[in-house]
Formats: sequence, structure tokens, C-alpha cells
Amino acid sequence: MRITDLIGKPAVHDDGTALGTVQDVRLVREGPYGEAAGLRVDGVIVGKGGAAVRLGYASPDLTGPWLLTAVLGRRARHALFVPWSELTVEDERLLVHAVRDSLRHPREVGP
Amino acid sequence: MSVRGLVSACVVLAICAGCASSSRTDDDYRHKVANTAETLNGVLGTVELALKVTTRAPAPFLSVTFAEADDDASATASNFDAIQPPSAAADRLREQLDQVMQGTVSMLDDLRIAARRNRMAELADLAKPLRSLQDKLDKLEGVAG
Amino acid sequence: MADQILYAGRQLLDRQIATSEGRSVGKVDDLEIDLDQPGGPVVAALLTGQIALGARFRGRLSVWVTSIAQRLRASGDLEPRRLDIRLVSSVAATVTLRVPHGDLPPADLEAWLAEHFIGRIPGA
Amino acid sequence: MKKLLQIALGVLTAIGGFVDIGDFVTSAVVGARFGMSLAWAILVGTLGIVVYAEMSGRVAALTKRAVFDVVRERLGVRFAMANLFSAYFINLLTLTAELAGVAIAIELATSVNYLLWVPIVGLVVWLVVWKLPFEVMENAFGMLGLCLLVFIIALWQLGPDWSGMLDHASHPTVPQGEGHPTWWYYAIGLFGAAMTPYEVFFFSSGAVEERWGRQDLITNRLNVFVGFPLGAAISLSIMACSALVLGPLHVEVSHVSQVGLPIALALGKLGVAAMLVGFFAATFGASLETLLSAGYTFAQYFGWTWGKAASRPREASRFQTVLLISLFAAMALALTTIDPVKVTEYSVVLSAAALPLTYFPILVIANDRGYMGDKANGWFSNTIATGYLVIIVAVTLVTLPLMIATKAGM
Repeated sequence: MRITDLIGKPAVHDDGTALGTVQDVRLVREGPYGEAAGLRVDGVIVGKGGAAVRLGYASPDLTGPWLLTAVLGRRARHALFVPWSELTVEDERLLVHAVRDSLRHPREVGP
Repeated sequence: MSVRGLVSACVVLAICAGCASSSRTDDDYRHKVANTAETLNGVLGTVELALKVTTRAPAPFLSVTFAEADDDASATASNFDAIQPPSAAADRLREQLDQVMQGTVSMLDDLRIAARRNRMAELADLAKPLRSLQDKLDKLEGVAG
Repeated sequence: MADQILYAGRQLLDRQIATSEGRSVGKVDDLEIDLDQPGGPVVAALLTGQIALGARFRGRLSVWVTSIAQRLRASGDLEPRRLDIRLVSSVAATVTLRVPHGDLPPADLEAWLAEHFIGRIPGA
Repeated sequence: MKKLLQIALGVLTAIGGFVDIGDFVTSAVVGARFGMSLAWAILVGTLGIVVYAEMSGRVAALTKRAVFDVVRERLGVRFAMANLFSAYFINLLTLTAELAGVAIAIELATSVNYLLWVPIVGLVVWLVVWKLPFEVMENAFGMLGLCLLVFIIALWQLGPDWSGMLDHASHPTVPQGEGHPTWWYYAIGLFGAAMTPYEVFFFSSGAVEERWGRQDLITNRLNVFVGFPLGAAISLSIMACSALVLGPLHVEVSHVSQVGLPIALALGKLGVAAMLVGFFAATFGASLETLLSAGYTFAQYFGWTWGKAASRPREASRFQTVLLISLFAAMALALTTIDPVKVTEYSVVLSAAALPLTYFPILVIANDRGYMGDKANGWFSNTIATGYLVIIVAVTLVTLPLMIATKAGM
């Protein structure tokens, strides 16, 4: 599978609620570079941020300029991290199984 | 998407910018006469300036300047001649302007040839009609009211 | 700890790949995921070049981007150029490989143009 | 000492490089037609390019990435592709105009028609990018471009009513007989000429080529803060000379020769010669810059090898192919006898319309502390840059409608 098959896919919860689309895929570096299993796929970020996330406004690194953080930061704020174990990849969508209240913003989820 | 939009916009613009409409009314025609006179007057302004610097500019530079002025005047004249005058009154106006245009173009032809042959001393003589041509064009610029 | 997390879309995708001596290899046009690892899915390779890139577009643009690359393939296969993840030595503004330029097969278009066009001009 | 020399050289080069046929023609056209009432547009455009070029140089020094690299990373493949096409198209128009400009400079010195010079100029430009040590040429042309300072001397010699001119420039009104849309259309032209995107493509790519690092941030600032304003001073003096000499005679500037007439009047043959040398050098330098920028945009979008990273042209065969195709296309376009002054006017206005696609990602990445660390934008540059972002978005929205409404300024 390719990563761009994931990014942009609509995400739907088991109970039928739409969770937006896959904004990004979170990888965890488990070993030094140069090992086959160095970068593990940890899960995906779902939400409605789109371009704002792409530009980087979901990340704490982007603190300005004010006008853009105000407009784009808000769009990028509501994102949820879904662990890989809690989802199924289908052809046209991503099915999320986790209990909805257990889903957190990516910044609150450690590796 | 937006790429194709941009390209088609450019094409449309190029077409719009290039087209000269025909005139339907006397008023419209008078505006075209005035605009043509204004353009020609601008060309003569360039020539007036070039004549002032015949000893202060390199010969090839002057030669090119006169040649360009001549080309501009001819192009303006042929553009104007392609416009259909809508009435008898317009015909008279057209005749007036035509006369000035011919005078301008023929003077500029002479200047161009002399400059090309590097006979800078003759330029002042050849440019004698300049003043009266400018006066006539000034009047024609006023016909649009 | 923070540097152990990497966001694929924002921090890997579309970045420049360079060899150990700093020569351009291509962009990270896509990433290949291996789903069959026992410890969960892992990134198996960087995909680069127009075949990988073309797959990300839709419609005519996709065909256009891909077709140039395909035509130059001697073998005619449609697999994108693949750089195993083990070749990567660091990920920052640029994704750096641990191998020099000479160890990698050249990109198809670069090689073709070098042989048939640019290489024939004196001084190339 | 060597460092100081390097900075001085960079600054001098910058001055020559920041005036091209776009600034030259647009300033003269506007000066003759609107007097100094649009001088503000040059100043606004110059502050804009200063702010954004400084950012692009800073980003390049800290991340080793040139502008178009950043454009793709932040805008994503599709938007960046749209930007690639529009930037390339405008670049090609500009290259056409610059090549014709070089040929016109030679025509004015020899009276041999410029169309005959276009192929020769094209060949020489290609030889320079193909083989010759590029920096040497760039520096040489930058220095020679300083001859354009002759416009400032000419203006002083013409002895204008300085306070009246300043008053006119600081209280802009639309001259009688001109419509507001036309006036604004030309304001956008001047703005676009000052902020042409190829300048940041070239500037940032140059910074990457020179392996700029943290220690070069001062060079970056000096280049930008001295080079662009001096370029603006030249543009303003061209405008003022036109306004003083050509304006009262109602000259409609449509040839480069007309721009030289005030110089002849004020300074005579030597002045004209200096202007021609300066114009030749500036357009030749800009031909190199626009041609290379055409290659940079493609190479940086697709991740190809470009510039010095390849020790021989065949190692960057894709980049070199784009250069050759672009050069041939521009030469062919110039040889259709298309009016170079008109091409210039279109290219500056269209580049104004495409500005956000280039400048927006620069602003975003200059704020990314993950990349820039403590050198990310401060509140001061952010305030100005955000202001300009609003301006360029507004310009983009109104440019095409204005172009149609005014029949491209007629």
C-alpha cells in the first residue's frame, strides 16, 4: 500500500458518523535509520483541516503570522488520532472502531 | 483546473486587447479621430525631441528613433483608414485627418531616410512642417468635444 | 521523545531526497507501506519519480506526468523507482541517503536525455 | 576584508540585477502618461520584494532549500503544479522580453534591426549557462548594469522642480483625461514589475548554490536592503525623466529608444552610451536569471539535479533540457515580431496576478520554528508580510477584470 492511498481518504466511525478525512499518517521511529523496521506506522490523523494541516498549522512549530494562525489554526484544531489497531482500511474509506470518547487530539497522544 | 483557466483567460485577453471595433455613430467616429490625432501627436512629440538632440545622441540611436516614429505613424494611419466612416460629416472629418496623416508620414519618411544616411544637418530643414502638423492635430484632438 | 514521531504527510512526503554527498535524487513522491510485518505496518521504501508522482494526480494530468516516464522504461514495467527505507540516513528539511550518487541507478529520464540529447552536445 | 569585498560585490550585483526590462519599460510608460502620480506603486512594490526576498534568502540559508522546493512541500503537489505552470509561462514571457531587450540595446548602438540580433543573443545566453563560470558573468553584468544610474544623474541635470515633484508624488491624483481603472491597472503593472517572482526563485536558488548558512544572514540582509531600494531609485528616476521630458509632449512610450531621449537631452552622447550599456547589461543579466529560473522551477518541483550540484551539464540533463527548450521557445516568440514592450507589459501584469502562489508558502515556512528555530519571522516582519499578503491577494482578484475592463491599459 502507498501512503497517498491513505491520506485524503474519508474516515467513518463504526456507528456511521463521518470523522472527516485522513489528514496525515503518524510514524514512530523505533530504531536507528538503516533498519528495515525503522519507521512503524502508528496511526492516522483524521479531521477536517485539509489545507491548513498540509501547511503545518496543526503543528506547534507554526506560531505565526497572527492572521494565518487565527484562520488556519482553528481549522486545523479539531483533529483526532486513531491508532492503527483501531481501524480497517477499505477501498473507499477508512473504518474507525475505537470508542469515540477515547479518541484524542494527536498532540495529547505520546508515542 | 486553474492552469487551464489561466491559459484560456490569457487567450481571451489577448483577443480582447487586439481587436478594434467598428464605429456605429458619428460620436463614436469623432472619438476615434481624436484618439488617432492624439497618438500621432505623441509620435510627433518623440520626433520633436529627437530633432532637439541630433547633435547630442549617437547616429544609430537617432536613426532607429526616426525609423520607429515613421513605423508608428504608418501603423496608426493604416489602422485609422480601416475604420468605416458612418456619415457624410464623418467623411469630411476623415478627409481632414487623412491629409494630416499623409503629411506626417511623408515628413517622417524623409527624416528616416536622411537619418539613415547620416545626414543629420538636413533634418531640421526636412522637419519644417512639424509645427503646423502639430497645430492641426491639436485641433483634431478637440473634435470629440 | 518528540523527535521519534514523524508525520508522513507533513515531514516526509514531497521532500527532497539527496545522496550522502548532497546530490539530488528526487522527491519523496510517495511512501510504500509493508502491512505484513509482525510488529505492525512499517514504511518499506521511498517511492520517487514521475510514475509515483503521476499516481497522485487525477485525469489527464496523471496520464501526462506518468506517460513520459513510462515511455522511457526499457523494460516497460510500471513500477515506480523505489529506494529501500534502509538507505535513509536522516530525515530533516532534506531526506539524506547513506549511499553516494554512484551507487544508485540513475533516473530514467535523466539517463535517456544524457545519452540521446544533452550528452551529444559538445562540452557536455 | 575578503568577506567585506564579497558583500560589496553582492550588493553591487544586486543593484544591477534588480532593474530589468519590466521595471525599465513600465516606469517609462507610466512616467510619460501619469507623471509621478504612480511613484508610490514602485515604493510599495519595493518594500514588498524586500520583505519577501529577505525571507526567501533566510529560509534558503537555514534549510538549504530554494523557494520552489518550499512551494511544493507546503502547497501540495496539485497547487504547486498549477504554480509551476503559471510561473513558467510568465517566466517565458519575461525571458522573451529580456532577450528582445538585449537585442534592442544592440540595435540602438548599431542601427541593425533587433530581430537579427535575437538568435545571436540567444546563443550567447545559452553558452553562458552551459559552460562559462556563471558567477563571473553575473557579477560582470551586475556591475555594468550600474550604468543605469545615469538616469539619476540625468534627472539631476534636468533640474526639475523637486518640491513640486515630491508634492505631486505624495499627493497622487489621477491625471485629467485618464480613467481610474487605467490608472490602477498601471499601478498593478509597477507593483508586478517590482515583485516579479523570478527574482525570489533566482535569489534563493543562488543562496543554496553558494551554500549560504547562518553566518550569511547579514549578507542576505545587505543584498536585499541595499540592492532592491537602489533598483527602485533607478526606476523612480526613469519615471521622473519620462514625466519631465516625454510627458509634456504627450509621448506614448512604446520603444526603448524613447526612454533614452531624456538622457540625450540632459547628458548627450556619453549619457546615451552609458544608458545603452546599462540596459544591455541589465537585460542580459535578467535573461540569464529568467532562463535559469525556468529551469529551477521545474527541477525543484520534480527534485531533479540543478545548478552546480552537477559538475558537467550531462549530469543535470533534465535541467539542461528545460533550459534549451525554454530558450528556443522564447527566441521563437521574440522572432514572431511580437512587440517586446507589449510582452513586457503583459508579463509584469500577469506576474502580479500570480503572486500569492509563490509568496504565501514563503511566509508560512519562514514562520515554521521546526525549520527556522530562533530565526523564524519576528512580529515586525510578520506584520509587514501579512499586510502584503492581503495586498497581493487583492491584486490577484482585481488584475484580470481590470485588464479586460481597460483593454490592457489602452
